[in-house]
Amino acid sequence: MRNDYQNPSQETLLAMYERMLVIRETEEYLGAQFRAGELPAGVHLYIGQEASGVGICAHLSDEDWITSTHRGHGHFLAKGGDPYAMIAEIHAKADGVCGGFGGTMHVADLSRGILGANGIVGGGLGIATGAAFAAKLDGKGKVAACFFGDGAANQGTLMEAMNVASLWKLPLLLVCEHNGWSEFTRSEVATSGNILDRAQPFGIPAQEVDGNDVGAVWRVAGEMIEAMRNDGGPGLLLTHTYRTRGHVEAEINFLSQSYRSEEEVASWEARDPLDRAVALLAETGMATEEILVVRERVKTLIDAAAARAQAAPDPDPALVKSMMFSEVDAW
Amino acid sequence: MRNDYQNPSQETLLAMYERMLVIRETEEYLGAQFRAGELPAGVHLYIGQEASGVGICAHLSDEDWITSTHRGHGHFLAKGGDPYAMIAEIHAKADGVCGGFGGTMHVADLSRGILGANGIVGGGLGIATGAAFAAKLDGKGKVAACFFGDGAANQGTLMEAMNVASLWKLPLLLVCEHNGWSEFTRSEVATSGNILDRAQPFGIPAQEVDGNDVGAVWRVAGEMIEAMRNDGGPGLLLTHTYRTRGHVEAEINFLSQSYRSEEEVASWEARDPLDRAVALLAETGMATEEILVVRERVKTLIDAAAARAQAAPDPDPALVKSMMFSEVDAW
Amino acid sequence: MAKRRFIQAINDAMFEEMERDPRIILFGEDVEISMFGDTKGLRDHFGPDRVRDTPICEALLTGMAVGMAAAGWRPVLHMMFSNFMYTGFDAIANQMSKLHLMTGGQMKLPITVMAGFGGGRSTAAQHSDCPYPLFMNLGGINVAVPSNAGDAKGLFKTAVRSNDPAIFLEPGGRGGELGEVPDGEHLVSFGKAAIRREGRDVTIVAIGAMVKLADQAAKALAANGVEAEIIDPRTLVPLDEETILASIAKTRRLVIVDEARDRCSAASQIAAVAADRGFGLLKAPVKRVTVPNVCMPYAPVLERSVYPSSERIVSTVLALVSNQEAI
Amino acid sequence: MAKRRFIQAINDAMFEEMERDPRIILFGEDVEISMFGDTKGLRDHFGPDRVRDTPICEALLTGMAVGMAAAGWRPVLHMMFSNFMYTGFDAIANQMSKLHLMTGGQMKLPITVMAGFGGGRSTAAQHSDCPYPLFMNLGGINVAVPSNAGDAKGLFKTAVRSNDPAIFLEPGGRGGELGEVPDGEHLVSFGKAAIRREGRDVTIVAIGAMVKLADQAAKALAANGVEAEIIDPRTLVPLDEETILASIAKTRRLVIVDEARDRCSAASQIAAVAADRGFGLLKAPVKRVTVPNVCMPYAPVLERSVYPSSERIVSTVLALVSNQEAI
Ligand SMILES: Cc1ncc(C[n+]2csc(CCOP(=O)(O)OP(=O)(O)O)c2C)c(N)n1
Ligand SMILES: Cc1ncc(C[n+]2csc(CCOP(=O)(O)OP(=O)(O)O)c2C)c(N)n1
Ligand SMILES: [Mg+2]
Ligand SMILES: [Mg+2]
Repeated sequence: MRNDYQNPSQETLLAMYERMLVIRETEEYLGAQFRAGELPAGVHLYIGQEASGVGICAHLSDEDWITSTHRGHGHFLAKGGDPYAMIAEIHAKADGVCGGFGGTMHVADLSRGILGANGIVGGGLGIATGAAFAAKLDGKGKVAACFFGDGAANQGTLMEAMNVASLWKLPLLLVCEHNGWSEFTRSEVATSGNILDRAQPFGIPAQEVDGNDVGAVWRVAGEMIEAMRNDGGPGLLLTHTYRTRGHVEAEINFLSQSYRSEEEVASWEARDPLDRAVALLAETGMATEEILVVRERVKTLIDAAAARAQAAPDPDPALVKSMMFSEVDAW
Repeated sequence: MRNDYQNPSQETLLAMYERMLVIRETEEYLGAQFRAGELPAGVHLYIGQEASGVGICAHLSDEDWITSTHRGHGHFLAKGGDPYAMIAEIHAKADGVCGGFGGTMHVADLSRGILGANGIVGGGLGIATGAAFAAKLDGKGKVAACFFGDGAANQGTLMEAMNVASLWKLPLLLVCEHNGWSEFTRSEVATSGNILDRAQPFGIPAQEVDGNDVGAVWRVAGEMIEAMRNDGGPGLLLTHTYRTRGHVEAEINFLSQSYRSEEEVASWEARDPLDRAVALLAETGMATEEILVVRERVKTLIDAAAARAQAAPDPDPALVKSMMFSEVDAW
Repeated sequence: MAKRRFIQAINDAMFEEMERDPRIILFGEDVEISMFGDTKGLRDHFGPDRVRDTPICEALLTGMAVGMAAAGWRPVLHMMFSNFMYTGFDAIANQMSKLHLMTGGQMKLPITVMAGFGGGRSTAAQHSDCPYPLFMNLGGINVAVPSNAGDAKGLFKTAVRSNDPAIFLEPGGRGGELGEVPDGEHLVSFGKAAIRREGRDVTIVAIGAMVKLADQAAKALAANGVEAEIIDPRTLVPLDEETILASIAKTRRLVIVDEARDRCSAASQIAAVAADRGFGLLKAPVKRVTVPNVCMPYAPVLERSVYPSSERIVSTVLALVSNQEAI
Repeated sequence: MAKRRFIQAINDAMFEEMERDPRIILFGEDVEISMFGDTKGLRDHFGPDRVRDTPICEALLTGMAVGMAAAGWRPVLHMMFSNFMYTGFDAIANQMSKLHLMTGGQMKLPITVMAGFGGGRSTAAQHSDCPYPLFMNLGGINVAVPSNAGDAKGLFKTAVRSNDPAIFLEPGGRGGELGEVPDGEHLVSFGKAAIRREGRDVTIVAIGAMVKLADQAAKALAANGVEAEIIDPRTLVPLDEETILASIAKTRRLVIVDEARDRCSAASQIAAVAADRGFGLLKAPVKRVTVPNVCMPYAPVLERSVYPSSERIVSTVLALVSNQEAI
C-alpha cells in the first residue's frame, strides 16, 4: 500500500521541527565558538537550509545511506547523528564521532548510515552511487541519498552518476540543495540552464520544491523515496533554499569585498525554515507553549553537549599510527 | 550573407570523396601491415566512419582546431594532415608527424590545427573546450571541433564542457560519432537515454545526422559551424555511423568470443559511406571514369607514401632526452 | 604445483575468491568479455549482479568502489590500463586513501583496484605508465605488484580478503607468461619480500616485470664471477624493509630496478631507506635502474632506449663492483 | 627591497606579468573575489576576458588549460587547494605532462597551475595534501615551491614565462608572512637552489614552508655548537642536485625536511640522489624529517604529532652528529 504524503502529521511535523532546532542551536553555538577563536578551523554553516535535510532524512532509517558535503553538520544531525559526538568532533576531542580525526568537514557515523560529510565538492556522488548499488544488491528496499550543492552540480560526476543509476535502476536520491551560491560565485554565473533539466536525458524523474518549507520537502521526498524502495530507480530532487550565513564562518576576515546584498540575505531570513515550521505547527493547532517546551529541551540538550564537549579530553596522538589502515600497520 | 548548405557542389563532393578515399586506402594499408606483423602496436581503424570526419572537416581551415580520439587517423587526414607523415608515424619512423614519439593513438599536426588523437577516452573534451576559449579570445571566427565516441559521451567531462561552453558561448562543436559500440560493449548497455538530449539542459542546439552520408553531414555541419563563427556558441552534432572493422585491429587474437553478429556488420557495409558518395557524385552527373581517376590517384599517393615510410630511418634515441620539455632539460 | 599463465592465475584467484565470498563484486569496463583474460568467464559463472560492465566513467567508478565498500560489499574494480586510474584519481586520492582515517577508523574499505601497467610494447605514453609511486605516496592504500603467476594468485587473494584498499597491478603484456602456482589454497602475505636468488656480491631489488630482467642480468653477472642476490618486494605498501636490509648486510651493495620514472619512484624510496637505515652496511653508492623522467615514446627504438634492460643492470652492477675500492 | 607579504608578492607578479603579456589568461574558481588574496584586483584591472571565475569542474579546467596553451594562449589556472588537483588529475597526468613528447615536440604548453598546499592548520585530510611528489614523478612538469615572498614573486614570473607546464605551490596559511622582495624586475630561475644559511656540520635541505622550521632549528643547533647549512631547492623539477651535493661535500651529513608524506617523497628522491652521487661524501645516514605515511588529522594535537617541527629537526641532527663515530 502506498503511503499518503499529503500531510505530515502533527507528530511528524513536531519531530522535524525539533530536529531543525537541534541543527540551528548546534550551529549557532559552533559559529559563536569559531568567532571566539575556540575552534581549530572554519565551519560551513547550514543555517537557513535545515528544512531540506530534515524533510528528506525524516524518511530514512539507519539502514539507509546518505553522503553529504563540506556543509554537512545539518545532514549529520538530520540523519540522526548524535549532537554531542559531532560537537566533540568539531572541538577536536577524543569523544568526537571520528575521534578528532575528521573534523567539521568530515563528520560521519557509519552506524547510522552517514557515510560522511566531504571536503571535496562532488565527492559524495560516486560514493552514494556505490551505496545505492550496494542497496540494490542487498535487496531490502534501502536507498542512498546524496546531498550536494548547486555548485557541485557542475561536476561531471553528476552526469556519470545519473547515467549509471538510470541504467542500473539504482535507488539513488540525488538531492541538489540550491542555495544560489557556490562560495562567492552566483549560481547563474556558474550554471547553464536549470539543474532540474539535467535529469531528463537520463529519464530520471526530477522534482523541485521550496526547500525552506519542511512540510513540502517531506511530501515530495516521501513520494520519491517510497518509489525508490519499490525498485523505482533514481530521482533528482532540487530544494530551493539559502544559506543566511557566509560560505564559511568569518569569511568577512579574508574577503575584501562583499558578494551579496543585505537585502538578499534579509529576504531569505524572512522565509526562515524554522519560523515556517512553527507556522505549520500552529496550523495543526499546536499551542505556542508546547513549542516553547521543545525549544527549551533542545537548548538544554545542546548546552549540555557543548559543555561536555569542551571538557572532553584531546585525542591521543599514539592513535595516529594505526589510523590509515584497518589491518596492516604500514606507515 | 549566409551560405547555402543545401547541396555540396560537385567539386566539393569530389574533394570529400577523395579525402575519404585517402583515409580508406591508408587504413586498409595500416590494417594489412598490422596483420602482417609490421606495426609495433595495434591500430583502431576508422573504416566505415569516413563520412563523419570528412563532412565536418570540409568546413574547417588550418586555423580551426580539432581534437580526436584513439580512432584518430581519419580525423587527422580529414583535417588535412599529410598521409605520409602519418603513415611514417605509425611505422615509428623519424619522419613521422610526431617523430615516432606519439604513434597511432597520438597523431597530431599543430600546423594544421590538429591538436591530436588521444588515448584517453574523453581526453579531448577539455582540450577542445580550451581551444574554443582560445578561439573566442582570438576573435577571428575560429572554431574548435571535438570528436568523441558514443562511449566517451558517458565521461562527465562532456557535461562540464557543455556547461562551460554554453555559459561562455564558446565556438565548440561537439561531434559525437555514434557507432553503437564502445570497445565490446553495446551502446545501450552503457548509455542511458539519447545522447542528443544531453545538450538540452544547457540550451545547446543539437542535431543528428546519417553519419554515412557525407552530403548530409556536410550540410548539417556547415550550418552549425557557420552559426558558431558568428558568435553562436556551442553545438552538439551526433553522427550515426559504424566501424565495420574491429575495435582494434586483430582483436580476434585476444577475444575469446565474438560480440556482434556478421549480419550487423554486413548491414552497415551495405551502407558504406564511400559507395554512397559515389552514388551522390553519379547523381551530379559525374562519369564513372572520372571517379576511377581519383581512385587511381589516391592509390598511387598512398602506395608511394607507404613505400617511402617503410624505407624511412628510425628516430634517433638521443632525442628522447630533450622531449619532455621545450626549454629546460630536466630528466 | 601447476604451470599457469600469469593471467590465468589471476583468473583462478578471482573464481576461487568470488566462490568463497558472495560479497565480492567485480565491475569495470568490458570485464565481461575480458580484454586481458583475467576476468574471463566470471560473468557467465557469477551472473550480472556480481560481474558487471560499466560505462566509461572512471571518476565515478572509483567513487562507487568506496561507496560499495562502505556499505558492506567487497568491490573489485578493473581499470584496464593503469593510466585510466588518473581519470579516476580523485576518489582514490581524496577518498579511498583517506576515509579510514577521516572517519576515525569507522570506515573499512575492502576494495581492490586492478589494472595492467608498464611499457615495453609500443603502447605509447598514455597506455604505459607505471603509477605505483603515486599510490605509495598517498598512504592508506596497499600496493601489490606481482612478478610471476604464483604471486599474482596469492597476492590477489590477499588483496580481496584485506579490509583495506589495495591496488593490484598486472605487468602489461606478460599475461601469457607461464609460472608455477602452488596447488590448493595459496595466499601470499603483504609486506613479505621474496628472495628470488641468493648471492653475496650485490643486492638487486627488482619490482614486478623487472624481476625477470634482474634474473637475466644475474645469470650474465654470474658468468663474470659476480653473484647477485635478487629481492622481489612483491608489495610496495607495505614494504619489507627488513629483508632488503638483511640482504644489504650481506652484500653491502644495492641496485634497485624499477620501471617507474625515476623521480620519486619506488626505487628512490628504497634507496632512501638504504641511505638511512642501511647506511652503515653499504660500501658503494646505491644505484637505480629506472626509466628516466620521461613518458614512453612509441617507436620501439626509442622505448628501448629508456626502458630498463638486463644489459643496463649488468653494467650498473659491474661498475659498482669494480669501483668498490674507489669509494 | 620592499617588504611584502607572501601573497602580495604573488599578486604583484601576476599584475606585472599580465600587464607585460596580453596572452596570459587567469581562470579558476573564485579567482575574481580571491579567497587567498593572490588574485585580488586582477579582474577589475584586466577585465572578464582575461580573468574569469569558472564553475566547479576541475577535470575540465585542467584540460582547458592544455587546449588554451596548445592554441597559443598562456593560461594560469588557480586550483585553490592542492587536493583539488586530484579532481583535475587526468588532464595533468595524461595530457599536460605528456603532450610535448607525444607530439614530437610540436605542442608547447606554457601553463601555470597554482594552488595552496600543506597542513598545519586543522584543515584536515582533504585540504592539506602536499602533492609535489606526484607531480615530480610525472615528468614533463616543472614544480616550484617558494619558501618566501621574494622567491614566490620571482618563481611565479619564471613559471608564467616558461613555455613548459609548471605547478606553482603556495604554502597554505603563510600568505600573510612578510618577506623581502627585490625592487624592479625580479626573476628566480628554475633549478637553482638557494643557500639560506651556511654551516659546516650538517646540510639541511628544506622545502617550502619547511625552510622556516629549518631556520629555527639551525638557531637552536647553533646554540649547541652545531652549524647547519640550509639549502632551499626552490624548484623540485628541475632539482639543483649540484648545490646539494656541494653542500654535502662540505658537511658530510644530510637531513631533508619535507612536509610530504614520506613514501616516495621529495625527501626520498633527494636522499636517493645523495646515496648515489653523494655516497662517497657522506659520513652518516641520510635522514628524512617528513610526515609519516598518513593524511592530516583534524585535531591540532594529532596534526602536530605528525607535522615536521623544528624540534624534530633538531633532535634528528643532534642524533646524527653525536652518532658520527658509531658508523
Ligand atoms: C573539488 C573541489 N573544488 C573546489 C572546492 C572549494 N569549494 C568548497 S565549497 C565550494 C562551493 C560549493 O558550492 P555548492 O556546491 O553550491 O555548495 P554550498 O557551499 O552552496 O552549500 C567550493 C568551490 C572543493 N572543496 N572541492
Ligand atoms: C579513460 C579511458 N578509459 C578507457 C579506455 C579504454 N578504451 C579505449 S577505446 C574505448 C571505447 C571507446 O568507445 P567510443 O568512445 O564509443 O569510441 P569508439 O571506439 O567506438 O570509436 C575504451 C573503453 C581509454 N582509452 N581511456
Ligand atoms: Mg550552493
Ligand atoms: Mg563508439
